Amino acid sequence: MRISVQEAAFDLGAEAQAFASGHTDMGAIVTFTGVVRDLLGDSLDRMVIEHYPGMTEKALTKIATEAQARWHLGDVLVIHRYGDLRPGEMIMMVATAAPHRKDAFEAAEYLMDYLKSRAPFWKQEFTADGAEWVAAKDADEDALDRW
Amino acid sequence: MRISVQEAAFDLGAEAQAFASGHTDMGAIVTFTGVVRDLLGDSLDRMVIEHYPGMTEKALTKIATEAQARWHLGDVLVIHRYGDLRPGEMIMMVATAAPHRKDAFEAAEYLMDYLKSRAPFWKQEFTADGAEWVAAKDADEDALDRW
Amino acid sequence: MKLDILYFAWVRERIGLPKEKLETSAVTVMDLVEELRGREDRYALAFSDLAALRVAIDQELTDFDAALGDAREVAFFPPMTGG
Amino acid sequence: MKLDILYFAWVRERIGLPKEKLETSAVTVMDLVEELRGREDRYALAFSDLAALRVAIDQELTDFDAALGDAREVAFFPPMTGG
Repeated sequence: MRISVQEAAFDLGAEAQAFASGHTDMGAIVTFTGVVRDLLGDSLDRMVIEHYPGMTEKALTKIATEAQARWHLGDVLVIHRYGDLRPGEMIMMVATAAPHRKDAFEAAEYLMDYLKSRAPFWKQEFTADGAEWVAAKDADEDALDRW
Repeated sequence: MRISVQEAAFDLGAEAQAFASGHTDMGAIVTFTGVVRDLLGDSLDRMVIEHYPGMTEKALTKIATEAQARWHLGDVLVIHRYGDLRPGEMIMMVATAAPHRKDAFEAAEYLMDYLKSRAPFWKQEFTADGAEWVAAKDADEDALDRW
Repeated sequence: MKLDILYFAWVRERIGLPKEKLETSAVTVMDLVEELRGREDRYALAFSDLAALRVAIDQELTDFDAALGDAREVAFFPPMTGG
Repeated sequence: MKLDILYFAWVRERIGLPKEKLETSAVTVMDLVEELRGREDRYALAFSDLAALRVAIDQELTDFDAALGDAREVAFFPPMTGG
């Protein structure tokens, strides 16, 4: 398991390749990548992600550990950025390796669902109109009922 | 949409990075990669994948088109190899880009479920004991009932 | 009607060739299967259990009771194992 | 009991600081909230709607009726928006 909370950008290609190459005994590799949407005509200038140093790493480790307990997984990777991000930049990624695809998919969805509303990150969007904290979605809270 | 049926190896890192970089207006990118399992002590020497040139491309295009009709997707990528593969080599990958993670995940799972039993590929495993065609799994056929 | 008949995976191995041309008056896939079964033991063996076989007409999956219509290519193969 | 109190996101902005030390005899999180509410308007405002807030004791999510026990760090913040 690798958990990285970092300000620096990450290289999806290099991370995905390294993760997969490290688990050739696993038949299925799933990755999820979250991107700051770069919409034509959108006024989003930048996104700032705040987090709770110390608790963030603990919360992510707990979520990943729970995923490993629930599914038959070879490994889990979670990378989440904080600080300033521009539209089009990657915010975070998770990767799961499993002998079978169902486990790899479900564990990745589980990680994402919990990461959305149980890891202490807060997004703020800066537009021409000023700054606004992104509101948590009921759908994200409801998504946890699945597990 | 890009569909590639190829004998050559592909570079997961480069493909994932290129796919994500091409869709910065999408918030969610999911990839699935299938690997020839390289198990310690396993006698698998190599896997040979046979396919039906012409029909393969049509079947994959049909599956990807159906995914795009069912979910709100920005794009779909499917790469599937044929020919000789060694343990640890990547067999195939799919990638989906969507505004929301649920669409990206579900579409990727749909692609995989259909690709398993509706695209004309046949795997043969070579071990010290000889060659054996991989049998289709009932679970893979049953997986289609979900959709 | 002149057809290309294609065989894949163990069907190809049992019959011993990947492709052949056939002049036939078969109306359905099943008629064609019966005709092939009657040819030689290796065909009878390959087509002994249809539940273990799949068929495509002109590169589209179909059923054994499908009409051949103006088909140009019929393929027989085991259940697919992609992914 | 001496506590580090942490605020994040708009809670931090409303209160005007990210962290403060507090000497308190509060038994539960709710006691602590009442004590903070009584301090100044900016605290009363930040804590006006507890349904919009989350709390962690020593970096573990908990409820407002939780006992502080021998907590060293209590954090208040809005619902999380990671991913």
